[in-house]
Amino acid sequence: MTNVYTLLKITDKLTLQFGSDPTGRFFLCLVTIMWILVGIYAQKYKEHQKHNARFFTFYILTWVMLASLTMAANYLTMYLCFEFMTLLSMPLVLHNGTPESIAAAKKYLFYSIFGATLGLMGMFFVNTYGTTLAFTAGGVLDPAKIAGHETLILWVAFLSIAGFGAKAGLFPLHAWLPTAHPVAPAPASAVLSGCITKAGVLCIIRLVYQIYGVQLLRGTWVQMALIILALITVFMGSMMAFGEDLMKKRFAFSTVSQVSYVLLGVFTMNETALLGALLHAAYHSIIKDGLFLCAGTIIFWTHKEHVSEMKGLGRKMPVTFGSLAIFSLGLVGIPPFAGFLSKWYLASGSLSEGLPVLSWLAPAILLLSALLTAGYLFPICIHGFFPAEGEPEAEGKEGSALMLVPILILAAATVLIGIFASPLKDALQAAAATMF
Amino acid sequence: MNFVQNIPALSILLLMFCGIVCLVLPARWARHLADCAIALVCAASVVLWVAFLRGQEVFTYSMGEIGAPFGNELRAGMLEAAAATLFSAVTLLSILGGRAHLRADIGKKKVNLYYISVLFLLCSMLALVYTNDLFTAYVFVEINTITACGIVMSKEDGYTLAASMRYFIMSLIGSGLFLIAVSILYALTGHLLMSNIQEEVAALYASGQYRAPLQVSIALMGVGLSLKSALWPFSSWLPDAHSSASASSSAMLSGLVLKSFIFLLVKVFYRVVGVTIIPTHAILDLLLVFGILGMIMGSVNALFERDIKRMLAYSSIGQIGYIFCGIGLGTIAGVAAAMVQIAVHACTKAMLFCAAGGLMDASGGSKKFKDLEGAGRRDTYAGVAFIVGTLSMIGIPFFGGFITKLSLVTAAVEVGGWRNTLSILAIIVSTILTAIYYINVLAIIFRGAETGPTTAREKLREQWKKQMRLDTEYELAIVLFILLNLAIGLQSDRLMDVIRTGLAMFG
Amino acid sequence: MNGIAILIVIMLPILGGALLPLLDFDARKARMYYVMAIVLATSVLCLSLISGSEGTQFVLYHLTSTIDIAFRIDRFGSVFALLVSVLWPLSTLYAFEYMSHSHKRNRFFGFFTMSFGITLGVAFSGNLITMYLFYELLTLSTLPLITHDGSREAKVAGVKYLVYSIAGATAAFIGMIAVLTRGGSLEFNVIGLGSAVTEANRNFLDAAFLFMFFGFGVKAALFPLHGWLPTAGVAPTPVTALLHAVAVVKSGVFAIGRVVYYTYDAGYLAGSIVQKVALWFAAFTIVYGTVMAWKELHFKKRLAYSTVSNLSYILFAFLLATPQGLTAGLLHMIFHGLMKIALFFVAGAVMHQSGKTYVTELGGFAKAMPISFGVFTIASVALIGVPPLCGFLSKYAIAVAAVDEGSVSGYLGIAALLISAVFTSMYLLTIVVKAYFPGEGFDPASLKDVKEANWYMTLPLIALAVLMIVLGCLPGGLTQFIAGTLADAFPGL
Amino acid sequence: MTYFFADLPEYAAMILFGIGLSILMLAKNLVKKIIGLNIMDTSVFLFLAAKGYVEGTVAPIVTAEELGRIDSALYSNPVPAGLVLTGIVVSVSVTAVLLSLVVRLNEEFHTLDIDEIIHILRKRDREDL
Amino acid sequence: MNKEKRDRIYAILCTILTIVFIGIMLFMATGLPHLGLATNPDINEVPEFYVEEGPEETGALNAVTAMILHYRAFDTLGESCVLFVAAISVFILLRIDGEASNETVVAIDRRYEPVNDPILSKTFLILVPAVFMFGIYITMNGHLSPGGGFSGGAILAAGFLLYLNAYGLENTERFLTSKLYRRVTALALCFYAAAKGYTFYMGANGLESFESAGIPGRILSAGLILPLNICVAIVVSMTIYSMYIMIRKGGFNK
Repeated sequence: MTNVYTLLKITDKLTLQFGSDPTGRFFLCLVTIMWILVGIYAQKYKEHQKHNARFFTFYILTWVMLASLTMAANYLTMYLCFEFMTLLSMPLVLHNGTPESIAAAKKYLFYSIFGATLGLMGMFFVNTYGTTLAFTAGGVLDPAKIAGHETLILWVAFLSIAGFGAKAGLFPLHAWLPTAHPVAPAPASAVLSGCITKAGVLCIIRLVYQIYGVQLLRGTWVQMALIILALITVFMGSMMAFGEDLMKKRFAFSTVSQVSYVLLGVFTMNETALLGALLHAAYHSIIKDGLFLCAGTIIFWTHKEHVSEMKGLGRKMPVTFGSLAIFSLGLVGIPPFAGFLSKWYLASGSLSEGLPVLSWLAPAILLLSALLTAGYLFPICIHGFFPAEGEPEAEGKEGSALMLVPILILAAATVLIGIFASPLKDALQAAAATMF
Repeated sequence: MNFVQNIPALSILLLMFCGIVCLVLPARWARHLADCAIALVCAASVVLWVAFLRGQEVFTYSMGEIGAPFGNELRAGMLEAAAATLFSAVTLLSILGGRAHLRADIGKKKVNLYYISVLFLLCSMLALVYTNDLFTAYVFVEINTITACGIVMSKEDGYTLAASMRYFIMSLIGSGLFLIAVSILYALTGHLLMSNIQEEVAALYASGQYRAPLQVSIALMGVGLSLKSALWPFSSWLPDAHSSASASSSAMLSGLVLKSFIFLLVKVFYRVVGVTIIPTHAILDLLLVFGILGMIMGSVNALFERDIKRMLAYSSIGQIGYIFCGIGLGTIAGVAAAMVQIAVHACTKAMLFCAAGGLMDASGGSKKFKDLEGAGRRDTYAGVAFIVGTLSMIGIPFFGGFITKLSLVTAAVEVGGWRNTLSILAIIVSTILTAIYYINVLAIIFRGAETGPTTAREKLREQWKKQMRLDTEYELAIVLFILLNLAIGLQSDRLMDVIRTGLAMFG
Repeated sequence: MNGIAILIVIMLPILGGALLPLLDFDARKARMYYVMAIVLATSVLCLSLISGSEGTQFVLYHLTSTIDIAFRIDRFGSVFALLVSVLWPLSTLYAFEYMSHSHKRNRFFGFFTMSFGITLGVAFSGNLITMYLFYELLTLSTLPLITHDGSREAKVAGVKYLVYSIAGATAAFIGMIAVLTRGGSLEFNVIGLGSAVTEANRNFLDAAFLFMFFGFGVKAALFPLHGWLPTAGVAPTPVTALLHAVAVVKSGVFAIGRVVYYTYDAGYLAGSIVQKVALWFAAFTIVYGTVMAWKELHFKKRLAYSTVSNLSYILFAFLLATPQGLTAGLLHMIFHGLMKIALFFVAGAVMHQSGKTYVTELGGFAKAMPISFGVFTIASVALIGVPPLCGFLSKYAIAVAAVDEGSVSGYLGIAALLISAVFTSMYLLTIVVKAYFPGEGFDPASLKDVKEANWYMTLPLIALAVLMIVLGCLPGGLTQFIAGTLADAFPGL
Repeated sequence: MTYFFADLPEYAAMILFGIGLSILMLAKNLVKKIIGLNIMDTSVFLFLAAKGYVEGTVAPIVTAEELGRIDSALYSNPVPAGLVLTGIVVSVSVTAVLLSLVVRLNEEFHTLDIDEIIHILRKRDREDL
Repeated sequence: MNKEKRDRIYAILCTILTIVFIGIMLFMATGLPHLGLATNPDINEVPEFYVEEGPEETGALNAVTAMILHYRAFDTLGESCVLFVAAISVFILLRIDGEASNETVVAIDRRYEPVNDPILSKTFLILVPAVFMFGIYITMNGHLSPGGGFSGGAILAAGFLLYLNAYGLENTERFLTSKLYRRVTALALCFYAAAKGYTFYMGANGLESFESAGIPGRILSAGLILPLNICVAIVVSMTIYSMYIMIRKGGFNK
């Protein structure tokens, strides 16, 4: 961490500190760019909804908190930002004001808070067994203090990581995602899925690499368990998405699955895997934001929410469906689109880690999941462009520029950073290196 | 021989004499004579008590030139002197406090009779306190019973008569048992004086002779006297008797008469049977269990009562349960607790009965709760008395009830086994119930519309004016009662000392 | 001199309150000035006493050779007194407005003021018996406040409160006497039971401790003795707020703290089986309270269950019998006081302004009563434990203390704490969400009569919110002040 | 067995006492209760009187001539006699009071049955409320 | 549970209780000292003292009288008081308060007894003086022979009752009015109490009291015993008479 700035000193150990490091900066950039693009998109989408002042207030506030989170320099500050981000992003979910959306918002809230609380518990222990709460590569735990309490500390680490995993949709705390996304406005879904889940990822990265330390966790049952959880999530998310008809919900399950790719990389705990994770975080943000914006556009113009209703719609909305196809290809990981590279690194990182069974199981599952991804994304495009014989002609038209431009930018990005991957890869490699 | 040693005998004789003289005096003079005699006895008892505090040794006083084991004897120690003071003081205050009611409740021609009964009642209680002779005790127990019924019956209505009848029957079973127990003891020991019997009993116990008759006679005495002192379940007459007896009669009956039998019971246990033998006797367990049942049942009944005097009567049943609980623990500490409870309850309950009389006056003579609303505001003295009584019953430090609980719990935690658990549980349960029904009464007597046609200050002035017209004797009695309660609460340490010293003098 | 000052501080509100029904003000203003003058004077005196006269001891009366009525000012009591004397004027101000349409206001304010003095009496008691005295008096003086309404429900609640409290006090009393009989001293001193602790006495003293713990635990709303607290919510809100969130319940907690650290000592308790039992009960109550709060739909009852849970946080901290535990408990005592009273005030303001009592009816209220619900949100977030608001600090301190203590029971407590935090967010934030986002089909016209309360009510709210934030960010002075108790309770430190 | 017949008064007294007690408890009629009471008291007197007698002695009344050389072994025990005397007086007094109570109760309730009296009182109570 | 059933259960319980009680008492009685033995515990120094020292010390040949009126006089004083308070209680209960007219009293009177029945009058004219004489004799010789104040008083009371029943209240009240009753009773009891108080005080304080044993065997001997017997007789007779009169018709006429 450089440029550490102390905002407030509550007690000697408890301070509100901000600073920046490459990982943080990466997430900050990612989040900010996404926020701007989705914000542009929302300018049009807002015609679809009421209470726009409120929506944008919380939209901005959530970004502020998310940005603060990326720059948090210690555990306390991170926890604080995390909690506030949860609280402030909740109004985005319930924006529609329907009973379902309010229920979904509550669900989101409680899952997040439950997770954060587990994270808080981690802080209690770190406070006692660690030297400081500030993020330090290699962890802050004091070996002298934890001697004899390893089991305890491992449990604490497991629980607190799993806790933050709630935000990242890690099984078994993933259930809020599929509930919250369909009811939220499309821009909200986009940032929730693309960015806010990444906040969870960032927190987990911080915990794993900068609080507990790789040394402590590597090779323990905790790592195993987390990887298994991540794999379960990956597989389960894809399966659920495969069977889901509601488009946004399908994308939400997809998010569940994809974010766990990232987590898998984080938990694998070597540089390659972490690089893959960071890359996938970036790619997934771009792609999933794009997907949700497409979905939003479709809903905006046609009020069709179910995949089964969209047959033939591609002809009426060629740009949208075209982008959708690009995003799909990217997410599945077809080279040269983005998504391939990250999965590659994830797989190779996992294989090089040498964990028993998991080393090869993980790539296998990744592969399977990729197939499933293809299975749930491609049919949308295919049916969109090539409806079956005898289908009635779909109603619909292409959207306004305000909506299309962000989608197109994202689609272009998907292609471009897939093809010209090295600048990003290099930057992230540097970031990943600071973690060890 | 120190002159103060004559005080016990002279008090008894003085009361007797005045009682007899009252028969031929005009009513007014009889009243004054009774007041003066009781006050004098009270003062004399205080003198005796002070003498003990200053180091007077325990003494026996032979009634006639020949003493033990041939003649009657009185015996006085610290505890006896204190009890005599308490009994006479509370009697005096009860009469004062209920005077207004006496005028209304008792026919003109019967005023003398009432005061005769009161004087003889006090006389018999003092005799029970002081006597060192079991047979004398029997005789005075009977006087006590008859006069107690007399003062209840003196307000004639169906309730008092029926209640007296039931009390009589219960009480006569008790005296019968007591008498036959005395006879058996006499047959076994050849003595009637407590000190002599105690020696003989100890010898018999040591030799193992006549064990069965001895045990039975002790048990009979215990049962007999507890029957007389309204131990639950032998107390069904009590609420009826109190509900309609005159205020001072209720006060004396509940506050003192029952206690005098308990005092005698303690004397029997610790003076006749002896402190080493009695704790092994099963009668204590019986008394403990019934005491505990009484504590709870009395309180439960009081909880559902909607008549203030009946409620107080049921409360007495509960409070007597405390005393028997203390005795039943079988330790000196337990008996000391029982003694404290005797004192505290005598003061508190007598005060409450007098105050209840005042409340009734302020509510058109009704004793039903529904009519008593706001009575505590109309009669502030009674209201304050009820507050004091309630605080005491709940066990707030500075008040008597606290000391009772303190000593009873102290005694209870130190005994072992089931007695400990049972009594502590009972204390908790009973305390809660007591608190509820007393606070309920408080809530009722202080309820009532605050707003009215007159402004508040005017109302206050009116209240004051009205109170000026109230009977000054009543006010004086209530104030003195309150002071007495506070004194017991505040000087509890000394009281405990007195009781402990007194009990040590028993041996 | 200072001994007399203690007496003045305690007696001033008691006498002032007792005089109120006699003075019988008819004018609202006059009563207000009178009550406010007494309360403020007491608060000021009390604060000056806390700041200037630490260590004063004063024996009022030797009740028996072993029992005195004695007062003393030490830091532990001062913390409680500080809390009480800061919150009382605020609630009094609030109460004026809240009770403006009630009947028998003189009686109400009489007992309300008396309770102030009695609570201070609890704080400044020098031994267990004195504390017991004020503890019982507190029950009695607050009883009329609960039944103030006069409805059947209120009476039932009053009886329930009475039963529980008296039972608890009696049990505690038995515990005290038990300690006394085994040669223990009831004085609050650091030696604890001293020489009374022998191997033979140990079981006995353990039992006595449990008696006192559960006895005082009644007021501290310990499961299964908490039943009175939610029912007592029928009382007027200032009462529920001040007494059932602060004074009464905290005196139960305070009493247990006294027992743990000053009658027994931390050394006696640490690691003993009774500590475990007590900790388990506290931990269970923490969870139970929040779950019940979550299930409850009545606004004030929900807050009452929340109190149940939070009180056990404090108990839990106290029972850890470590320096951190003590300070953490005291910190939470103060912070919970601030937060809960604010929450109750909002509940009261809602009831007062609109008559709504169920959380389900609060849709859209945030627009109608922006200040109240702003404060409510802040208090909720604080109570959940989000930094940098005050609730976080105390919970954090408790958890850290539990970690430090390091036993299984301690971890159990942490688990309870975390579960509770989640539920806390659930039961509080649902209200916030509902108030700000009433959802579709909400008719704003239905709330057009609902207005923000006037400054009597909002001023205390704002003051509390400011306190919550400021103390959350800058707790230094307070923690210093609280740390002063350690010198007493842990002489070796 | 040797002493069985000699002790017979004792047993008789005990049985009588029990009978008196049971009448006192069981009988509804107040007059019968009083009779029971008297039986009970009498049994005690019987017991005492029997106790006072010593085989082969006479009543403890000496003649003026014997003064100075009285042998107490020749006389029975005077103490139980005194007790019986007192007991009788007490019993008589109590019986008188009880009888007058019965008279008054009969005037008031027109019945001698205590249960019925209580029943009437309870009814009155209920009417009051 | 209905009333009959409850009563039955109560009755059964009581019966069982009494049977158990009698059983216990009988069992206990087998453990008592056997009757009539000179070695029994109750034959100790106390009766010996009463019989051997009593006559000389008190001047009363009847050891029982000596005991009850001298050694255990306090008991006896109490006993007299029992009678007195019993009478008071009877008064409280039965005295007709207020002014019942003369006619009603006479009417009640007539309902109870055959006033002025010639047979009764004549018989009792002879019988009553004899009864009185006998009563006085018993009383006066209480310290010398079997008898004493209680028995004598009871006989005197019998005389009064006979007279009353034969001649009616009005005639009786020619010599025995309420006022007289009260004064005589009070005087007798006062004397009793005062005299005993005096001896108690003197005796207990070791002072010489004036009473002397006199010459045993004479009527005028035995110190205070004779006057006390007379007092007791007065109290007993008056009390029994008054009780009778109360129970009969609720009060004296005059």
